[in-house]
Amino acid sequence: MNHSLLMSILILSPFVGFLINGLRYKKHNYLVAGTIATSAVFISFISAVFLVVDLVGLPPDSRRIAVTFFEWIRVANLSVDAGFVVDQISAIMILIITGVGSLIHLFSVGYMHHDKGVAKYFAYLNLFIFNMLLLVLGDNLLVMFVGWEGVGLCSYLLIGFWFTDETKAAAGMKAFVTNRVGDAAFLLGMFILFLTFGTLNFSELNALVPAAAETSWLGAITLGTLFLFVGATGKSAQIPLYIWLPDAMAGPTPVSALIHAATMVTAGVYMIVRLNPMFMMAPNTMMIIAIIGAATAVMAATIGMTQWDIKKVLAYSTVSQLGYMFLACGVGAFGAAMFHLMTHAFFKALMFLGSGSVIHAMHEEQDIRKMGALKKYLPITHFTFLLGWLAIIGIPPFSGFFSKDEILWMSFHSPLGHPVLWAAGALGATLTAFYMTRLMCLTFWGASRVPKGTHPHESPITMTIPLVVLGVLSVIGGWIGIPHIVSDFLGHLPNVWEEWLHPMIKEVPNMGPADASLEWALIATSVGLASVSALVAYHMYVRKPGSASRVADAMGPAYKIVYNKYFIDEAYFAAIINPLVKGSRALWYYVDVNFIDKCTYWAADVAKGGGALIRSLQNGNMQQYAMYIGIGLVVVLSILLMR
Amino acid sequence: MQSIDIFGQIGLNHYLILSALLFVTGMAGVLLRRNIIVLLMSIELMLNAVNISFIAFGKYMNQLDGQILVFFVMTIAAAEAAVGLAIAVNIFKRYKEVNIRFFEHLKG
Amino acid sequence: MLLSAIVFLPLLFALIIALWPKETSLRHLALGFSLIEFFLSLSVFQKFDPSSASLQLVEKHVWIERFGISYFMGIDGLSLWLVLLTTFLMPIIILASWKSINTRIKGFHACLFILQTAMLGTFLAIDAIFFYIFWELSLVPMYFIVGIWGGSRRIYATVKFFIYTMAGSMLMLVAMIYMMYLTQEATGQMSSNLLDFYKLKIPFIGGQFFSLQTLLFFAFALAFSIKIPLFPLHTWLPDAHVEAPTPGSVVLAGVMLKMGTYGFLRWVIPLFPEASEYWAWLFMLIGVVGIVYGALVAMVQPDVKKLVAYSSVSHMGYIILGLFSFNVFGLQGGLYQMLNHGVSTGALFILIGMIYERTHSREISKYGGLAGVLPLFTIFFFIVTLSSIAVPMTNGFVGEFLILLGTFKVMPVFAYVAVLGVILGAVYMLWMFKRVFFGEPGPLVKDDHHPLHDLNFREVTVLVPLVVMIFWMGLFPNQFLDWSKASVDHLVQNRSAYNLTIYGASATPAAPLVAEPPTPTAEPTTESTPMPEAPSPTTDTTAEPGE
Amino acid sequence: MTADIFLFWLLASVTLLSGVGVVLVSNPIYSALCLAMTMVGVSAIFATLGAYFIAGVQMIVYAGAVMVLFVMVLMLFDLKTEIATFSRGRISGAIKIAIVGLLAGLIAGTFAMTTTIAGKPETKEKAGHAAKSLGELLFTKYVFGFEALGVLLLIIAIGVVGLARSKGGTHAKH
Repeated sequence: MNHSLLMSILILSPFVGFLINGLRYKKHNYLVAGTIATSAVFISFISAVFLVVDLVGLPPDSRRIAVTFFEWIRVANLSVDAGFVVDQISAIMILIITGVGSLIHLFSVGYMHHDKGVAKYFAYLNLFIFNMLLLVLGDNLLVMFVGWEGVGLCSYLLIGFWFTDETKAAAGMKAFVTNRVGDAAFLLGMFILFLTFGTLNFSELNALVPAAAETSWLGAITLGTLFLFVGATGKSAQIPLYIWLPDAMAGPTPVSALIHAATMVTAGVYMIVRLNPMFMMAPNTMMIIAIIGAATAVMAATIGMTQWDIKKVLAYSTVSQLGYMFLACGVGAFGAAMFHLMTHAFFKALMFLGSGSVIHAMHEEQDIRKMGALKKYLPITHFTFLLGWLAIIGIPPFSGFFSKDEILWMSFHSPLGHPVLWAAGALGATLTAFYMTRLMCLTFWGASRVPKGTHPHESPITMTIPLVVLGVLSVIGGWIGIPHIVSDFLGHLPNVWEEWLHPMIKEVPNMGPADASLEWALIATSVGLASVSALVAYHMYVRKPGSASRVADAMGPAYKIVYNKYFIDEAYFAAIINPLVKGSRALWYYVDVNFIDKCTYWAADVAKGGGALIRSLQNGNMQQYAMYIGIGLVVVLSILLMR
Repeated sequence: MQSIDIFGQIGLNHYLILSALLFVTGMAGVLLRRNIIVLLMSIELMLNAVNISFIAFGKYMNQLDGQILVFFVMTIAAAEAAVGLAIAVNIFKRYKEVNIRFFEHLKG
Repeated sequence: MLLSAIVFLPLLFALIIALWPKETSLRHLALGFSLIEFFLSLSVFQKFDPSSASLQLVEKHVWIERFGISYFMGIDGLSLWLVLLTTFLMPIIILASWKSINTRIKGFHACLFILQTAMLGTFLAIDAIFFYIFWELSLVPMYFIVGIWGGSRRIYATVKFFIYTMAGSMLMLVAMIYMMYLTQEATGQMSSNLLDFYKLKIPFIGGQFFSLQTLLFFAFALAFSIKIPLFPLHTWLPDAHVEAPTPGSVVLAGVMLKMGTYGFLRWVIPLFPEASEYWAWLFMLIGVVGIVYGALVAMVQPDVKKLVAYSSVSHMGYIILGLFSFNVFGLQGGLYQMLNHGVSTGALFILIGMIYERTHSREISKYGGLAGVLPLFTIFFFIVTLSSIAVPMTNGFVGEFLILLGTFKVMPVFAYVAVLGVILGAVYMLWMFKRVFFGEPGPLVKDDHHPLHDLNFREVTVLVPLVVMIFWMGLFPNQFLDWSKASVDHLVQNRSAYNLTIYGASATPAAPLVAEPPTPTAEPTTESTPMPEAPSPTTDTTAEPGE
Repeated sequence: MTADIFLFWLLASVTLLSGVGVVLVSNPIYSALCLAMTMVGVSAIFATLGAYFIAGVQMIVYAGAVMVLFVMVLMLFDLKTEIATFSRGRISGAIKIAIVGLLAGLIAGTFAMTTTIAGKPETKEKAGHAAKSLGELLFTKYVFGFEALGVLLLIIAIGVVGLARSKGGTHAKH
């Protein structure tokens, strides 16, 4: 098949879907809209599969399908093509995006069937897929940036989808603006890289990277990558720009699954992996990334332990898992980052969709205090959610185990890593096990707290199919990247993942030989900690339901702080937003209206006053005029005589 | 400085200074008086002062042109007096006053 | 003849409209005329050679020989797109004002066409005196448009606008006359010809304000800065915009502000290379301050139109930032941003005018939930908002990106601050968008007695070309940038000794007019070579040049 | 002290004093009388300077016609002594007086300090000769000015008549 045709179909099919649904924005028929949108993404998925198959057919070192449609911007030595490339990294991404995307579209058909703006909803969703594909397929930073902003835009639209609710609209705006902060940094990063290397093309950039690592903090690569990373913290919800993601749960739940769990938020990780040779040469940036990643992983997990909103818990979980991915990037385990990205896409999309199914069943109730014992009402949802739960807390052989273990091992073992980072990661894993179990317990197990009048029911088949598919993927997804040590144990299973990514990933230099016993010990530790923590949670929330609140009371102010998300939002408001708005008002009132404009008035008054002064000389009294003549005469005569 | 004895000999300067003083007197009238008729009279005074200069110069420079100019000045002075007085009459008819204050309509 | 026809045809149209007997068919007539003008201006493309940086389609007739004043028209890459922007916006404006202008339509349309002549003349005149005539002529119709068809405080606004602008251009006139005098000094023949001005070498003493070139530079710069308007001189703009009728705002924001930036590009930078180089930091600083200040003040405006007016201040800051970075990125970006701003801010004003026609209010707090009532309107408004906040794939992004890149190359510090504008731009536009379109329906929106109607066919027709342009310019910027490329490259490479030849004429000047040595032609002329640039003083990014 | 010198001082003082009288006297009638006296004095000075013809004209035109005009108008207005002779304004008055004084001082000082124009006054000519040559000069060299003056006088005559007849004039109906 012609690659450029396939590529066009891949990219444009969702766009066409967007246009069709966008033009029928007034229609309410969810089946038509949903069919159009889902098939658009599915067509995209099929062409993605074709492309990847072709890619696999190529020899490993030249696995790259590049298509350039046209030259986008050409000014002096800046030449940016609307060029797209499928290689090992983007192949994974397009499969995830279109694959998981189709499932979520399918889920949405059932989930959104009662909504009036369903055509609009699907249009936005398709537009998102389109932009996400631009992001991952772009062969240069600028095209990536197009998608980068585009997905932010769609996220804005979808979070504020129910725009009549003020808070939801505000959440959308918060997401966009926070992302925009990152985008601004991304721009700066692009400028630095372009002015240093003279190109924005990924392959050219990666080829131009100097051989020696840059140790200076203010060197071009360090600064450039640091700015790009700030951009990534915006998109991928890391400290300090993670604040938008929990609020983004205001959007419809499938949106949360698609955008805020599986695809968009991983863009930052993707970008770093794309530029991994560049990042490798900036150890300072790598250190920052690792620290931020680990800190986010832990912090978000602690907040996740205290939340009552099912989606908020998942949102903080997402932030935390993204932290793992950044931790992986920071320690040079780019392959592990991508691996976790993929497994996370499966199990987190699954859990979000599961929560959507629950919310759907509970008639838009999201508070887990009003759920419980839903196992019997929602058997399929429960079972798939269970798979997701096992995956995320890292129980072998579920997918999450392999990817998370790889990250933890690398954070310990890699020369860029540090035992502290490993400890933070392990702590995060422990906390994750706790809050996810808590979620399971409060939602599906234990005693029912469902209010009277609510009759939970299992979701329709369009919603359960995606759950099942994702559930299967959550289980087996990790098997393509089984760590060496485990595969050795099991009898030399190939690590497909590593081989696949190998040409694109720059090896961490000075990597010591792996110590098998140490690795086993670490695996045992993390799995053990997770299991213990899960059991504790089970004990607290199912066996002795009252114990949790007692613990919370015992923690006192610490619990308060965590429950209120460390007051970060409030701090941002107090430190930045409110002063900014107030300052702007002051600026407008005191500077603009009462100073600059007044200055012009003063200028006018000076002119007017001068006029009045001269006018008073012209008072109509002829004798006065004659006097002026006389004065003139005297003056002129005096001057003449002085000479 | 030709001589200390300004009383002993009459020269051109004497006439010119006389003319200047007369002119200034007229000017004082123009500047200070209220009555428009007196104003006109003062103007006549100034014109006469100028005439003296003309004649004196004519005399001392031995030319008749000065006298011709005086001739012209007189004619114009007479005409001016006529027009001025006519205007004064008009003003008087309207305001019953000959005060110059009533001419203050040329305000800027 | 083509340029003269383009410039003066609107004047003829104005005359016909003024004499047209029937009011009913007047609008159709005006629309037809403006379309004729637009298509005529499109024919420039046929004759324009984009590979040449010289002045094309030149017309020159001596007018007053003694002072060297001639009727001199010419077009090059710098002015080409601005001319097209002007002719492109005019039919849209006329169609947009179809229902909103109901009194003295005859006078209104005549004013519009006179204004068009003035604006086109400003962009095309190469003679200083003619430039000045057109420059000032543009004030007169605008004065009437704001003063007659404007809002409640229209007289105040229009007088402020007029006097403000006039005050600046007076200094410019003085400077022009002085430059004419300088040509006489240099060559013995007085000339007001811009090409002769370019050949002047005006002495420059750095650090000394009262030196000749600096003074002339500031005289010109002040006039243009007021027109643009740059940061401390901007206060006339919000008033004028708020009081102006929709078409007035569109012309004002869309084209007239560009006259100022064009002036910088055509006059200030090439004429006073040393002074503009020396003072570039000042103008970049003003630009950056304007970006942030305009955005901050726009954020807290209670009136939509005022918000957009302040956002213009912010956007204009970008343009000046780009122009004073003196490299291809900045200049191309600045030029592109002029067009972007014309299209997107023009569209914003048209949209605001449409909603104003329905509710007779522009107060943000009275709106809310408009998206539910007017979906089509919301879609258009959103697209234009995106363009205004420079989301990729819309036109705004290309301009902003190039400008920031150019700035970063020269003075990274300013770029660091200027990207704040990228963030704040999103903040003020989206906050406004949220308050107007989202949330509970506001008092104006849920008024049951006067239900709001979504856009009708005419209004969609008005908006579609603008939206098409937004995406076209965002997706295929090369098609636009290529036309101005040669001129911008030429300007960047020969900035210290700028000269402009007439297309088709022999390469060397006809007569050795100037006493000083001719401009060095040994400069590299190939496009691909990087521009000779002053080493950026503070950049640490150049530590490892990888090129 | 010759008769010439004595005559000059006498005439000068008479002229100047009556001139000052014009300005200072509060009753306009007396002002007019003072003015007449000045005219006569000036006429006499003309005569001492040998301009007999002009002196005669001065007597006729000024002391005769113009003065009659003034007196007639004054009679017409029937003005008595004014309550306030001088215009208001102390500061401006002071300035005016200062100007007058300064100007007088400046002019007089200038003349006093400069040398006179060389050349003695001619011996007295016959009056007839002077008048004759005056006439010749008037009708040859200055004929254009003379004619222009004639036209001016005509215009003024018409203008004055028009002014007097216009509304608000002496005969206007109220």
